[in-house]
Amino acid sequence: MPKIIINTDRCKGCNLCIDVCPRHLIKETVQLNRKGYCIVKIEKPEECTGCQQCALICPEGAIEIFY
Amino acid sequence: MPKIIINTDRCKGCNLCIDVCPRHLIKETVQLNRKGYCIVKIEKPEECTGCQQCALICPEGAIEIFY
Amino acid sequence: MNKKILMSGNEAIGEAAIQAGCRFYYGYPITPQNELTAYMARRMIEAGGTFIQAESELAAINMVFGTALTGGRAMTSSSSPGISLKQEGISYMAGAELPAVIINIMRGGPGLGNISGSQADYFQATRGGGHGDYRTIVLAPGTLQEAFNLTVEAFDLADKYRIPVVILGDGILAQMREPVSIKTRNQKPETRNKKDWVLTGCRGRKPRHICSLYLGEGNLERHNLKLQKIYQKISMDELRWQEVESEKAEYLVVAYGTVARAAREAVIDAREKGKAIGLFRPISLWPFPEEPLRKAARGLKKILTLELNAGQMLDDVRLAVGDKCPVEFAGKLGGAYFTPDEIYRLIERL
Amino acid sequence: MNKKILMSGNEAIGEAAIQAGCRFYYGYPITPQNELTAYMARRMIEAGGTFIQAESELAAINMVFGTALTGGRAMTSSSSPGISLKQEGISYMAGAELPAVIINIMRGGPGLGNISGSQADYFQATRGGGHGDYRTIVLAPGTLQEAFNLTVEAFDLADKYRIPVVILGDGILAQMREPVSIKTRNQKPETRNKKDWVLTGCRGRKPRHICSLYLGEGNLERHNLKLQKIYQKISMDELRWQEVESEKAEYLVVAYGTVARAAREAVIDAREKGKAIGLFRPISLWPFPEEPLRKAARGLKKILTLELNAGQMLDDVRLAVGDKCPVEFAGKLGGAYFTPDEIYRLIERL
Amino acid sequence: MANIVVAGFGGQGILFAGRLLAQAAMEEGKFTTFFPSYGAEMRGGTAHCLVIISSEEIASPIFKNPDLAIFLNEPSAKKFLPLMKKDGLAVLNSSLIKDYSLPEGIKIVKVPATELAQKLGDGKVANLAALGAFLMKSKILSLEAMEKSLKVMLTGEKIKLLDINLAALRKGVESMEKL
Amino acid sequence: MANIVVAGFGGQGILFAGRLLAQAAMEEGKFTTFFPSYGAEMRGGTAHCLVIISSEEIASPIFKNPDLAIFLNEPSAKKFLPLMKKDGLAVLNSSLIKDYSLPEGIKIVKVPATELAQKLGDGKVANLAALGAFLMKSKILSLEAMEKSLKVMLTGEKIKLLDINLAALRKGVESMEKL
Amino acid sequence: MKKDFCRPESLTEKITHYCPGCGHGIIHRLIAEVVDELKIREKVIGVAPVGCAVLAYDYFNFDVTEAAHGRTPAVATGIKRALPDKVVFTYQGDGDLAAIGTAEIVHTANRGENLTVIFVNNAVYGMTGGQMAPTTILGQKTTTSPFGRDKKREGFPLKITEMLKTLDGVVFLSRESVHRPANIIKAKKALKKAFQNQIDEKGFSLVEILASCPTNWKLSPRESIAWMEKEMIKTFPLGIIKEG
Amino acid sequence: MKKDFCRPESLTEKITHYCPGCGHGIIHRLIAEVVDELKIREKVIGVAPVGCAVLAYDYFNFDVTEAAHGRTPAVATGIKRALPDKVVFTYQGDGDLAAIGTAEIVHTANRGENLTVIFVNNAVYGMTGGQMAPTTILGQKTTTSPFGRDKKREGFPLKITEMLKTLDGVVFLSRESVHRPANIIKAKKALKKAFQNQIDEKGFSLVEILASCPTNWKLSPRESIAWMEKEMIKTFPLGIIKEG
Ligand SMILES: Cc1ncc(C[n+]2csc(CCOP(=O)(O)OP(=O)(O)O)c2C)c(N)n1
Ligand SMILES: Cc1ncc(C[n+]2csc(CCOP(=O)(O)OP(=O)(O)O)c2C)c(N)n1
Ligand code: SF4
Ligand code: SF4
Ligand code: SF4
Ligand code: SF4
Ligand code: SF4
Ligand code: SF4
Ligand SMILES: [Mg+2]
Ligand SMILES: [Mg+2]
Repeated sequence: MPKIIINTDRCKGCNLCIDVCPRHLIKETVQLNRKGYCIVKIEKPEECTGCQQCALICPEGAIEIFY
Repeated sequence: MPKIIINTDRCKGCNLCIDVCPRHLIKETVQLNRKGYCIVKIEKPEECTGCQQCALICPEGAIEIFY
Repeated sequence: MNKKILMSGNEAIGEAAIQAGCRFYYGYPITPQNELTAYMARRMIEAGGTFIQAESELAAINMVFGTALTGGRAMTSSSSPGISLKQEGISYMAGAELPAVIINIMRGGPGLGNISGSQADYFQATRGGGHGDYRTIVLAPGTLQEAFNLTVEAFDLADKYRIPVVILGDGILAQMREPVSIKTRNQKPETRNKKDWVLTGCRGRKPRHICSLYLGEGNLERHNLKLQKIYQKISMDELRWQEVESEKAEYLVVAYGTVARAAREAVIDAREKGKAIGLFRPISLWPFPEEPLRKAARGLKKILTLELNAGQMLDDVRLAVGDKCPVEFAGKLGGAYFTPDEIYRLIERL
Repeated sequence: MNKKILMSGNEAIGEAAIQAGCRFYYGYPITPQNELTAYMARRMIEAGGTFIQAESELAAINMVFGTALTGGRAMTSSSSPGISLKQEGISYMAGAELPAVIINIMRGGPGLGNISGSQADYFQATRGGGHGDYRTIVLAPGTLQEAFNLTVEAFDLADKYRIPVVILGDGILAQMREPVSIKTRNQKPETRNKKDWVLTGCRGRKPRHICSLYLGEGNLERHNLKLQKIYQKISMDELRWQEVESEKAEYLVVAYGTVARAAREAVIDAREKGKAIGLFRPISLWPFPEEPLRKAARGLKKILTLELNAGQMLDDVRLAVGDKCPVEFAGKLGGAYFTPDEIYRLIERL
Repeated sequence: MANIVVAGFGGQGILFAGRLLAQAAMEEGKFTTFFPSYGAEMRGGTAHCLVIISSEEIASPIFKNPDLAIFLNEPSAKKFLPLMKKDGLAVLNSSLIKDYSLPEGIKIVKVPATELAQKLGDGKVANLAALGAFLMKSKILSLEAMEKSLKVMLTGEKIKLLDINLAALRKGVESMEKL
Repeated sequence: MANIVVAGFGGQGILFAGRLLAQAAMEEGKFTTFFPSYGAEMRGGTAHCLVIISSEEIASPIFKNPDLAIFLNEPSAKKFLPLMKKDGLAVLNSSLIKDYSLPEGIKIVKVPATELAQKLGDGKVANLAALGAFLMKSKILSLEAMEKSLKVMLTGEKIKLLDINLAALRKGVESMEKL
Repeated sequence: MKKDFCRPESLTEKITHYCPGCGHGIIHRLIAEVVDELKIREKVIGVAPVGCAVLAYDYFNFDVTEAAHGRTPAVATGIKRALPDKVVFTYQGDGDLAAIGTAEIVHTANRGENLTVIFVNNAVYGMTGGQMAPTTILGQKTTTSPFGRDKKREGFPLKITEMLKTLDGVVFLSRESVHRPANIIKAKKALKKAFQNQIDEKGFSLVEILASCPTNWKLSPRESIAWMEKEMIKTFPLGIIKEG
Repeated sequence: MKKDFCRPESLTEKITHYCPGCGHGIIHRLIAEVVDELKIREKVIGVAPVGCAVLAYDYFNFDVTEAAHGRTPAVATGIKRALPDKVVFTYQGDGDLAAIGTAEIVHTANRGENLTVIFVNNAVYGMTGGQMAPTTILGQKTTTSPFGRDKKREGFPLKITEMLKTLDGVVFLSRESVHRPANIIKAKKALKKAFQNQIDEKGFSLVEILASCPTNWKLSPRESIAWMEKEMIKTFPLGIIKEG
């Protein structure tokens, strides 16, 4: 099962990953990181197919996926 | 009959007019003008058809033709 | 209208140009003067003028060249690196005796540097960063009101002497806001009719030309002598400076622009505490108020020159006072600035 | 090989660069330095180097920037208007501490001016025509042999201090011919291996970068302080000047470059005729030999500064001698020049 | 004379709040200057601005030691608190500022500005909420001048933002009244 | 020390003649400088160059008053003759120079340089013919040095021009011997 | 099993200064991936522009220099001529490449310099706060086209890549976009080709990449993506422009 | 009866400084004829370049200014924006227009400035003594391409008029030549069109004219004509390049 990690220090809350996930697994939060951005989180990581759409679009290189 | 005038002060002896005259009326000379150029002259002006080829190509605007 | 408006320096300069009848602005974005360009982008169109964001600073200054030779009042603005690129154009304008106003909002250098305020282009502005023997009038406002007033005046001076005029500000002046009272002036944008040298097509007169090329023996020499005469006249007639508490002073701070603001506070504080100190603030950097400073320096114990650079106006101060009085220098480099407190401490040590 | 060859100044400078191991030339044509560009076009290819006629002076100086940052010895040359266009690039090189040699064969200005010799870019060269607090070493040869020697040296100085070095000549120096002895030097073109700051790909080391941007509070200030320290060291160690008949002189002529040649003859003539006069010839214009001139000025009755401009080095002379001795000035503007006779007459009048 | 710093994240309306202070000072006939942090530093970093309000002509718009402060985020509180003058007053956005160390002699006022704003439907007006609190505690300018200034500054397309800004300002004021 | 001016139309090989003089002076171990008129002035106008030959180091390569001169056309004779020093010597291309006024104390040598050159088949070597006459009359440099210099300067592609240049030089020399 | 998707070695750990949703970040990562995959990290030299990407040297884990605004290709030329066996690329914004640097890009392309150019078209001057770029599209409002770009007043959007197509020295031109994952994959292919061309000494290659600037477009990152798809791509159609 | 062929009123009496056989002289006369025929002598303003034509203001009998090298279109823009009812043209060499002034010509064209540009392509830098121009053809020897222009070393001849064709702001582009009387007549027609377009407020028009520089080609005027016909026109084919 692919393992997806979102680096919350890097995330800037652009939400682009949310829109591209075919499974709608990534969600907004109201949690601010150290830089003051609302980070996203992955819900139900076990449903992730590892399709990489989110990682491809993340401008911050905040998403890594391991298989 | 067209009247052709070559302004010898302006002529720089480039000889371009010589080559374009369909009647071969214009000739080189060894005469230098004030600027030190070998000027050309028109031989047999009476044979000139006024075709303007010479005037068109003269870079100095040294040739004028009156009809 | 004479209402006070809370404006930034960039806006105050832009509005001043409009009030002076300037209807042609050509510029290229660069921090910290972007708000001036943006102001003109909107205001020029509203005022029926021309705004072009040029492809580069080079193009901008040469568009100014083109408009100036028709008699139109034209302006460009930039900051240090962009002003370096304009040097050839400015030299051409000086050579062709074309009036225009050029704004340099200085930032930290050399190279890309940073975007803080700086005064490190003093040499470039006052001694012709471009090639050849030429000068431009250089005016350095200390407040936004003065930025407004001097910009309006700059257009008049430019036309009067047919010379480019530089307004030398810095990032602090441009970015800060304070209340400015806008004097509306019914300046007609069309001043060209009064100019008998402009190119407008040769209807009813002989063809004219504008150039800075002078071939033929002695022609360029004569042209330069003529320019030097104009420069001499300007050096006599257009000195601008301000003195604060300079009477009976034993010490004098010399500073211009935003540094002079901070220095003023420190000087007044020190005076109150009994130190016999004054402030001399050059407003025209070229012509430099050499004679007035020489006078002010008479009998002084010491002069302290303060600049946001490594010591540039310092040359002019030393040239003015010679050996008559020792000249100390303190500078802030690379976009750092003086607070009144720091200056106060420097004064204490004198 | 040490044969004398009848060379023009342009050729002597070009050959000197080759001998100094310079293998990269980037330039753009402009009179009166075209023969230098042409010389390099042929000679560089013969020497296995790179010659590019750039699309502009801006491109040329920035190609120099690119090669310099790899450690290659690079040169560009131009004349006044073209040098104005390079000011931004020079400021960037100063900021990024990149070594290179820049030739300015000055001509009459301002603007397009003419193509005669001139010294009207002294201010620009010595006080940073570009923006920011920076200096370049500026060397002014008086003879073609010196032009050759100083150009070779310029490359060494540039590398030693990581600084752009300007050779400041004029149309006369560039166009005249006289015998020059070419000292061949087995300088390897590849000096980059010795440089521990160059970009060559990060194999076996950490990535490096070269820039002039310094964001973050205090960074640019620190960088400037570092630059100022280097400038101070250069000001101590790299002064170059020549004195002729300056001992026991009552009068001193100060002149550089080709003017100093003419002045030398006039001074020697006047000496022979009993006038106690000497010549002080600055060779490094920046750093200006301030202290040596101050010493030479001790006890003088008068100094006469001669320049092919309206009085630019004059500032440095006055700054050096202060009120210790009166300083007169005579200048030729717009491409005019002094003959020894004229100078002799000026000397007589002192 | 009061040296005021307003600081927070870029995007929190820091410069707007500062300009508003200066505008209101001008409306009240006082001398004032405003100086923003500007340019590249803004992106992704913190923003701050310096406002001076005085009854005399103002020399330098730049100062190192604030008398008064509004901090909308933690990094800025950490950066500027140590620089504040003795007896200074700082308004803290308690929604975001949890961890800071308070130098001696500085008075702190906490206001949950972001929460107040979010309750109004837009977290972006936290600046006005904090400003309201600041006005109440510092008494440096009148609420009327501030409201008038808001109306001067929010014209044209921005007029649609007026109501929520006014509301947030009042929320800030009220939060102090409650205390 | 001799100040020499060579002047004529652009295209008459003025600068070449001047460089040749300087080259020959160097070959003879003398100090020498050469200074051309250059650039835009050249087109359509007159060209000239200044050569100094001396046994001492030379200060300025530029002078106003020539001791010696070679004039290949009329305008240049008119321009420079009045500037010549007393007891100066000027070689005139009598093929082209008809009308000039001679200042007192200047010695004139006429040589039909263009005609001599045209007889050799190329009017362009009038410069060398004049130079030959100049050498004979001024005695400032040896014919050998001049011939050697021609060989130094006409190499590579230009070697094909060597013979006609040498021939013209000798024609100029001979023209003076005949007098 | 799929290859892990990790941060490429050619990126440093530093968090960028880019705004949320900014296209520069994606393009940086693609370059780093390509450099890794071509195994050229130790011989690549990047030239960063003046523009939002000026700090690229902080983010790339290889040698990077910075060029004066618009002179990026001239600096790259100076590097490549001195070090022909290294891999040199420029990274340029639309202001840098298509405005002040027009002469430099045209002549560098025309000389056929063996370089790789990455041209980030975000239709605006990002770093200086949202002025009109040569690539600003008609009707687009910026701080210096406050009434919307009007062809009469501000002229047409400049399709400089199409313009460069006419030059004989140019080997490869492509316009890509990073607004969708599928485009991102394509963009990476084009970048790889542009680097490979240089390694193969084929000559001048340029990849234009459409990227978002939410901050200066005054749109959210999401709206920016939509605007690119709906508006920007109409003016700047995607695909290979020259190959051969 | 035919109309007399006289010196146009728009030329002064001054004898030019051009070398024998130089193409500039012919082009000057054509411009003057067109200005006369369109009756715009009293409202035309010319912008002369730095180049052999720098003294054009001595030869044209109307208002002329001079621009810094390459900035000619920027100066013209400044004039035309200030005086939209005057007729403004630039006269530019290949160094001026196609090298140092590349950015200016591209952006002036792209803005669609209502100007007329006369672009004299003589494949060389005339004024400075015969250096390589962007338009120098392959194999051609100049002082800065002494071994003949080599596409590897010096790059390709730049066909900038073809390049400008891609810009939306451009209304009319044509390449003409003045090496034969028939071409001269055609060139004049193109010039007239380019001026008429401006009068009709159509926008940016440019006429490139191939011209000889015997001095720097090291050919006689006659040989120059032959070289143009045999070599130059091959690289720079004649005819209308854009119209509409
Ligand atoms: C000579 C000069 N002019 C102007 C500037 C200011 N400046 C910095 S970046 C920039 C443009 C940035 O736009 P772009 O190239 O599109 O890059 P982006 O930030 O959009 O990625 C400008 C005009 C400068 N630094 N130097
Ligand atoms: C900034 C600057 N760079 C260089 C020059 C020198 N220069 C004068 S004219 C010219 C080029 C002339 O060539 P071109 O434009 O083709 O005109 P032509 O003489 O061939 O008609 C150059 C490089 C200059 N005057 N200014
Ligand atoms: S794309 Fe990256 S930065 Fe944007 S919200 Fe997702 S994880 Fe955060
Ligand atoms: S890898 Fe695919 S499925 Fe998994 S979170 Fe990312 S986009 Fe969604
Ligand atoms: S008009 Fe025609 S026929 Fe007469 S001379 Fe000229 S070319 Fe010859
Ligand atoms: S074309 Fe003109 S300049 Fe040339 S030879 Fe004939 S008349 Fe003389
Ligand atoms: S301003 Fe635009 S280009 Fe610059 S970092 Fe922000 S989003 Fe990116
Ligand atoms: S050098 Fe060439 S372009 Fe210049 S005038 Fe002579 S022939 Fe004409
Ligand atoms: Mg951009
Ligand atoms: Mg040309």
